[in-house]
Amino acid sequence: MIHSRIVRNPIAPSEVLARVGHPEDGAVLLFLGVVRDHADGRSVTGMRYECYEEMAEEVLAEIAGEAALRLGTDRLAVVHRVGELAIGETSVAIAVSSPHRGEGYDASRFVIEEIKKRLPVWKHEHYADGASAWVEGTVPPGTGGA
Amino acid sequence: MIHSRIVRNPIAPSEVLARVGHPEDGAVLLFLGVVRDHADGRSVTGMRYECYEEMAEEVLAEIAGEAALRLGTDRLAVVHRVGELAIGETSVAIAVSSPHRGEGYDASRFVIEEIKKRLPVWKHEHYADGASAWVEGTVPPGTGGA
Amino acid sequence: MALSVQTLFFAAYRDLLGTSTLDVELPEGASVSDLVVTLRARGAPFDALPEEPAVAVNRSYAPMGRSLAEGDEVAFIPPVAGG
Amino acid sequence: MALSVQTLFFAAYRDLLGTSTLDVELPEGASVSDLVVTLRARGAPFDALPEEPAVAVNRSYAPMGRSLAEGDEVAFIPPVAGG
Repeated sequence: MIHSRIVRNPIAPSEVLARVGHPEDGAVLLFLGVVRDHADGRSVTGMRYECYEEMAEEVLAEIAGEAALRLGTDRLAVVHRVGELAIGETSVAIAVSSPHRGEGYDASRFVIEEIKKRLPVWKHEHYADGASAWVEGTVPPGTGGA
Repeated sequence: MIHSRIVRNPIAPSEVLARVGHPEDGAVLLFLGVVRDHADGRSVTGMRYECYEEMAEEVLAEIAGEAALRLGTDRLAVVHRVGELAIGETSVAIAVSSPHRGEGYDASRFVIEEIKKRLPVWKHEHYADGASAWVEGTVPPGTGGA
Repeated sequence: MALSVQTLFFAAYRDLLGTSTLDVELPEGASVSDLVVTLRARGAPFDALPEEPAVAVNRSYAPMGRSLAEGDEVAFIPPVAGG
Repeated sequence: MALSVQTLFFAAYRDLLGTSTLDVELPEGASVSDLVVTLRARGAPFDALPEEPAVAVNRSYAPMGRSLAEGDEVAFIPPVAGG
């Protein structure tokens, strides 16, 4: 069963991983996006993720559905967290499983790339010097002057 | 610290995952190879993995070292199990972490592809009809008539 | 005849305008483009919105030429940065 | 002068020969290729070994032309299938 969800509580990678797997599947892949301690050479102390929640749920489900077609199975789970995150905390977890590994790598990568292109989520970085700023993002396809 | 090991006991994916990660890293990837219930249309009930243990340890360490160069970090762990495995059991686990995801996907994929090309391991498949056979494999580069 | 849409502003746009939502009256047949022109015409801080911002109409991304209808939810989407 | 090497057989090769190891005497200067010829000359079941099998000498893959030395460990490696 395809699972996609925007959450506010910490992500447990093992729970996301447990949503996939099947006797037919020979390959399982788990991707974790994690808040790191630097960005463009600046020291980062934390990150606030904000989202357009109702739309983000819809877009994430759409991405998951498209990825499942590439994967060839419905064993796909993607969870994106929003709110205040500390360094090392997981912001996104993507688990997939499939009979063969090629489709798994492809579908996993597709989900994270599409999230970055079109999921209505924004990050506010907190820097070690006390400043903070919105992370420069990507204009979603099919909008504005694009 | 790069970790590579041939093991006989069940692999705990969470333990392999716990070997990677760093405050600098924004991407973590875990690949699991799992025994599946079919091969070339035949129903499979289990698998025995055999290896040339001393050499397999050396080759696995070599593959891990080459992958770490691609990854750009030493946060890489790969464990390959041998012995008798049941359907759904993990035969190989590969965990990597790195500042950016591109290197992570690339290094993870490299490890599994190289394992299949040159790790001296063989699989004996047990079929539902009681028969069993060695799985057709790959001639390692730099050998024989190659 | 006029139509009323609900606009939503997120992240940097919300910070810029100091509000996350605003109801806007537009003439019948107005497009996303007309909405943007109307907002920017209010002067500061609205004139700092891009001339061609990304928007979603009723939670789907839409081009500037998209026609608006009574009650539409029009979200102004700054460049996204999930993951 | 002669040299002695220890051969190892794995998986399908071990099943074929019914043994996982064998000490083989070869003339000084012998190569992997000479070892294979010597073994295959023993007749069944050895003649079912490939003419150009993959081998590892002292745990490193080696081509057919590789010279052998006293005490080398020469493993016959059937096509590998890890993962």
